[in-house]
Amino acid sequence: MTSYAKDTGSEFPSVSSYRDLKVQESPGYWAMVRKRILRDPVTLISAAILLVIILSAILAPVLAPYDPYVGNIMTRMKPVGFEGHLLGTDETGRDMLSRLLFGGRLSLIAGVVPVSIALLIGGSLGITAGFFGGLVNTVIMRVTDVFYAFPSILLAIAICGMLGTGLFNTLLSLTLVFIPPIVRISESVTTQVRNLDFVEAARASGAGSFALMRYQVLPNVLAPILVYTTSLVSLSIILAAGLSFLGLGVSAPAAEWGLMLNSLRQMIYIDPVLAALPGVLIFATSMCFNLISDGLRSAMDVRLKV
Amino acid sequence: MKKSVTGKIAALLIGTMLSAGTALADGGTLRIAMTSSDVPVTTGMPNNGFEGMRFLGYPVFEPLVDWDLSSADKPADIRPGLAESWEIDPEDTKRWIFHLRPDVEFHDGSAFDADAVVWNLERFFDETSPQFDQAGSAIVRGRNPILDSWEKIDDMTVAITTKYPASYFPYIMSYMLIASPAAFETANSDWNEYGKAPSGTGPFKVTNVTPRVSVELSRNDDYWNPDRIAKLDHIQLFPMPEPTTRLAALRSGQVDWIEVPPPDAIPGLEGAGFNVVTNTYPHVWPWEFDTTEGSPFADVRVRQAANYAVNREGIVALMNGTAAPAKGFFDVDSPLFGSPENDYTYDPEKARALLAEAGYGPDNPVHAKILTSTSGSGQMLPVQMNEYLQQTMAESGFDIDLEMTEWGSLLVALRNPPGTAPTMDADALNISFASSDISYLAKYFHSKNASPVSQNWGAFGTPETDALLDQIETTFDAEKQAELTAELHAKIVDQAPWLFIVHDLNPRAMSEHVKGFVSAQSWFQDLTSVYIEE
Amino acid sequence: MIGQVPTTGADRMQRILADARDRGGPGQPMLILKDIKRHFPIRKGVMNRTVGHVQAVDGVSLTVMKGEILGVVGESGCGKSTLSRLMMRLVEPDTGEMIFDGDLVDDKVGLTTRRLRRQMQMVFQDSFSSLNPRMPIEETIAFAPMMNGSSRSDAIAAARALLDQVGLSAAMFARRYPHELSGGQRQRVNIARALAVNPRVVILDEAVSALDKSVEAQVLQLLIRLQEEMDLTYVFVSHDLNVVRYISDRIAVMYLGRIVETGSVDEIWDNPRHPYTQALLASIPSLDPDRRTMAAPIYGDPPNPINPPSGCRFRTRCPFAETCCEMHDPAAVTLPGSSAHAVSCHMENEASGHSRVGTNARIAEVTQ
Amino acid sequence: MLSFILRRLLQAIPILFGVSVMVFLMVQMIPGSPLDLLLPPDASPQLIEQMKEAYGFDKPAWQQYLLWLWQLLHGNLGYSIFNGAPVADELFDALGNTFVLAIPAAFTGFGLGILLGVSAALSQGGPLDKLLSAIAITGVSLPHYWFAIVMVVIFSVNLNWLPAQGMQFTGVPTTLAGFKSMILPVITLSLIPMGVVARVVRAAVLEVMSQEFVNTLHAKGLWDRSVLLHVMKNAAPATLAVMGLQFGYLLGGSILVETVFNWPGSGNLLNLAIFRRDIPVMQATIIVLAAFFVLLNLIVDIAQALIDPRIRR
Repeated sequence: MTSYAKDTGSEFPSVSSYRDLKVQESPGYWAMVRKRILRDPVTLISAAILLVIILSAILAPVLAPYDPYVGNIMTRMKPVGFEGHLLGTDETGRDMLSRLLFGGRLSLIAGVVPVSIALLIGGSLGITAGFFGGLVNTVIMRVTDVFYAFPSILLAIAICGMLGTGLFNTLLSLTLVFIPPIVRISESVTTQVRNLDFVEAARASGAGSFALMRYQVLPNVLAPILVYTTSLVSLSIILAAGLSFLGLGVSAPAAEWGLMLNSLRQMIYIDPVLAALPGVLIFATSMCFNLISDGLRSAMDVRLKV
Repeated sequence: MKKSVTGKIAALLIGTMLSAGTALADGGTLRIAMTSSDVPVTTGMPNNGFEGMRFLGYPVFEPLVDWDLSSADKPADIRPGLAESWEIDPEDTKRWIFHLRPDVEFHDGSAFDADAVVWNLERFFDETSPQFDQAGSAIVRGRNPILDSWEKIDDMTVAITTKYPASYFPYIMSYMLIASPAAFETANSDWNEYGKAPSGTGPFKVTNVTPRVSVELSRNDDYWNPDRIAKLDHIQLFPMPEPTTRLAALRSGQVDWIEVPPPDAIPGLEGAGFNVVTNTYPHVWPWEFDTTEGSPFADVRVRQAANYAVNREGIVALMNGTAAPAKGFFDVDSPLFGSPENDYTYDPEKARALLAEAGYGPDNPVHAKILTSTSGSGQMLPVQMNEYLQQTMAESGFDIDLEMTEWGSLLVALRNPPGTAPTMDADALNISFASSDISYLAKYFHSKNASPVSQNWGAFGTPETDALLDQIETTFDAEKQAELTAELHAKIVDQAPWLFIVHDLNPRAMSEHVKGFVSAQSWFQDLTSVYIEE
Repeated sequence: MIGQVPTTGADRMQRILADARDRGGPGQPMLILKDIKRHFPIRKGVMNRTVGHVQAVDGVSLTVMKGEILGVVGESGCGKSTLSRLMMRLVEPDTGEMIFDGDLVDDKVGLTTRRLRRQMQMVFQDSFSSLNPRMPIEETIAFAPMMNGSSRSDAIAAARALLDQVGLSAAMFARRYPHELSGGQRQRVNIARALAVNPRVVILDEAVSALDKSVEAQVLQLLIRLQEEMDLTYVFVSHDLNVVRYISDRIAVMYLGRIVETGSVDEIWDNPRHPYTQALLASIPSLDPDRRTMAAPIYGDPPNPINPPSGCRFRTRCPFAETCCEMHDPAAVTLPGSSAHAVSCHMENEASGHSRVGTNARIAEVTQ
Repeated sequence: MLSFILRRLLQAIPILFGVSVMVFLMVQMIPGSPLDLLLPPDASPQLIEQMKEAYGFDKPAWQQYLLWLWQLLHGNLGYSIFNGAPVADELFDALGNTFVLAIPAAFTGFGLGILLGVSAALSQGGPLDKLLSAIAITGVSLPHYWFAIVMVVIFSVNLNWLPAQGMQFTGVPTTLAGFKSMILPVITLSLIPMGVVARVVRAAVLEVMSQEFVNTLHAKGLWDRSVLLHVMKNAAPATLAVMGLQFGYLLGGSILVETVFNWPGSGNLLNLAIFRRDIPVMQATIIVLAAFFVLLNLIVDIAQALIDPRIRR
């Protein structure tokens, strides 16, 4: 660019002298968010618990004392604390600890994968609809309305029921379930942001649609969309487990918390503690995601002053 | 006014007398939790397999040839039902003559006679008749593939001809129940309407049907056989596919009787004062292999390997002793078991060796998909048991996929040949079967009964076994028949058209108030002797 | 066409014309709007039919001379903001044309919107919503140059220089986020952002309206200094007559989507001819006892822009309204003896048939 | 207002149309001929043809769709392939049974949710707020079908207070036993709406309370009914919207609870139909539930517009 100061003869130094200017760093938005989260014990504890769950799922092959798919019929249904089986054994004599560790993998996948894919698809669609408005918006939003006309569990069950059981179909049906709400949220957030003056200003500066989206709109819509999505992960875990519980989700002998809950249901009168374990883990994981979502939401709320 | 007062007094008096009268005959109400996921249809041809027959078949409707369910000590056999007697036409071994029981009335008051029998035969076997019933027909024809034609000889005599001679035909006739034609008129010739107020000849009549919720049966005081007039006033039947739900319902006093309690809960139930009744009955819980081209089980070595790969003792342990190992269609102790070359012990090494011979190995396991139901008549605990099988068979080189469906859908799959849509690409069906008589051997193992004709789903058949079966069908001498049957059975064990797994011991749990129940060695039970004692 | 006089000194004009981007030469106005219209449809009812239009801008013709500051003044809702956005092409006009330094602004045959915006920039009213909350301010300022091909390091260095120029220490403020700044500081950033592409024209849409009085004065001074230093042309849109008078060379008065009077600051101030202009001036709380009025000069709210009055838009509130005002739209008349003062009022047009033609009627006389 | 209602009604039509297309397409994905369930194993070709004709399966898909839609518009939901019963009979019975649970569950969940939400907001930041918010978040994080089983163990089997399963009445409960059989399913079903509504109400009330004039009134000691009323009125649209959605989820999501409690509702029917591949029942159940959901959203929109005229666009 040309220098603004040169013709004016003003007291300002030349532009080039600004190249190496020492600039005072500002903590910035994310630093503020980080600071707020660090002051929020509930979110920190939830994150820590979740981290433990995620790590143990990832490290399941290392941590698990037994093969989660091989049991010994002679030591079936042993209670928590039974010798050699810290958390007991299930109805076919498989080690509960190992199955719970491995089960976390499928349950977390069932929670995170559909929501992530739905975020990718639904977020793009919603942001596109909100950003361009007009006919594009109408087409995307009306189609979304149709999907949105199904209560989420009903849609998941219907799709799984028709496609058949299995992990892939579970993930597919849950993805389809989460696209419409994400499209809606993304669209409404984007429409709001798009009508703010700074986007107009950026447009007035000659930026193309892509640059506007990339630099002006996206950074401002991603955070609220992400926060909303985090709470969906919790719902996804519960729904996936619910599908398995109905016999429509992943199929036996997969180690998955919902499926384990279903097959251990029979043991609830015999060993309630054992039967409750997968339920407790589903609950804990989903609770953590919800609490983290809440924590992020209030930490990202600009109206609150630091 | 006056009249009304006297009327009231009269009503009161009569009421007192009536209640006194009923108090004498008060057998109470028996509430039963079934394993089916729906109320079996009440049109006289119940679906939901033999559980449907057990509760909404024989108690309400009767066959020409009935079952004797009065003893717990010996396998139940057939006895005269709506036919007083039957014999083979001396000139034609395919023609059976049934002499009908006189003075029998349907619940609606209409008379039972040869026309009623013909009308019912048309219901199932004549697609052009107005009373043709697709759903019922599908079930009856599956169980009775050999009926060819019929003729009314006189009002009380009917002749039925089979497609080929079959010594066991009376057994097959026990699965066709007789419903009232008159009631069909009342129901505007609509089987669906009929099911709301059906009419049979049995010791109970259907008095209330709430779809998917319950059926209420009430005692038929006018039952033709005074010895079998029911003691119970009412029976309420509830579908409860979830074992846990059944257990909770029994333990919380919502029902008096549950079918198939979870085996692990049995000690607890007994400890809490419930009676758990078990008895042997002609039951086998197998995988029925698809033996046609393209299935891994087309190869006899794979089928045998599978039989060696199963830890039957493990399943018995899993079932907490409510099952017995099965090494063939019949129990090993049965005289009909014969002497097969293969003794299917748990022998993974032998299984692996057989698989290696058939071209499989550790890096190339046998991939197979098993279709089963989550619950159902005689299915025991299909999910857990199959999961266990899947687990143990993996050691011997089987990579098993499980597909769970609903009991009704599994029955439909059984009626359709492998590879068709209802079978969901399964390589084997896990469905339990009756093994009560030799009629089943032909149904399950003769190539002429390959699905969709009858229940030989996997289209098994060898010239040798077919020939033996043909011979048995035309052998009317009992001793000779038994000899041939044992010979056939040994061959079937060696050919392994099924994965023989266990025989069920048929656990059912009931509250201590349930009295008079005799656990027959049969799929069916007599409820007329049962009563509730508070 | 409303007559023009140059308001810019010869030295400045020399510098302005020395800009390599100048095409039209000294006689060519920087910006000409010809009969620009923009109506927004109103949808209503079961079928979402269009039942009417908000006639936001309804036939505006305006000339902006090189190097001048044109003030556009009017009540809120009169279409000022739409006019600013129309000039920036953030809103497309329904009809009418715009000529920038001799070039027709048209994406197909003339100056493209993109190229127009390299020479013309805008400062928005709301200092907060016009800054990206997730961007450090130097990046907001550097955004436009980067979009127009500057390297990142050049653009950032230039942005920092600009920050110093608009009175914010770059060393302190460059990496700050909008929520860490005060309203006045944010508006300085907005100005810097507008200047970052080195524009020739800046449209200031209520740029100081939201600021406290003391801050407003500082920003106005900054704007004046920048205009002089950088040889800019301003279109200064505001509802605040005092501010407009303070900063402008010329003033255009807008009422209900139309321009009713234009002229130099002095002419408008000393000799307002349109009754509306007079009313506006009379409403200013003045420190000058001579100009103090007691009564409210005009009554009522402006009419609904969806269904504006026929003929003269102001007639419903004008004490001099007559039949001809209802029948005909008044045309702009250039006052004799003053080439730059034009009024759209029947009272200035001898052919109109208005009874007060030539009487120089004063609204204050009627209302007092 | 009337034109707003009419416009929203008209907007619902294309959505319902889209829903019907989607349901039909989903069902088309099921492999195989549904008639296999109904025909005798050795059915003659004539019979097969006859049945195909009766169910319309001999026609191309688009014709089948139009036929189905036409019948649907005439209130004919077809016949179950599995047992030949008219779908409408079974479905409306089942829906009635679901409503009998969903309505009290909605009242319980919404009532408790509003109570929790308002109380939490009024004691914002305090220990009561923390406790109530924890209860609310537990409501949305619990796998409710699992919680149902736990309750059965406690209240039915161990304490023997409430029945473990089943619907002990037809239509509406008139006996004590009938009421008792509703308690556990209703509690289970009301968990999620309770949690969701509590969270939304808390946020909405806090939002309104942060407005300046409420603070002013509050500061003046005018913390009386009119302020509360104002807060309620302003928090109502958001609350209503979420309640509408939640009621829809109660209808659709009852499937899990109905399975646990063996309750003969629409979820149970759908579950059975899915496992039986009973296409007419599946189609009808899904589309009727979706139609209810659309209708519900419509009612919520209208109610919102009644409360807050700004929403009318």
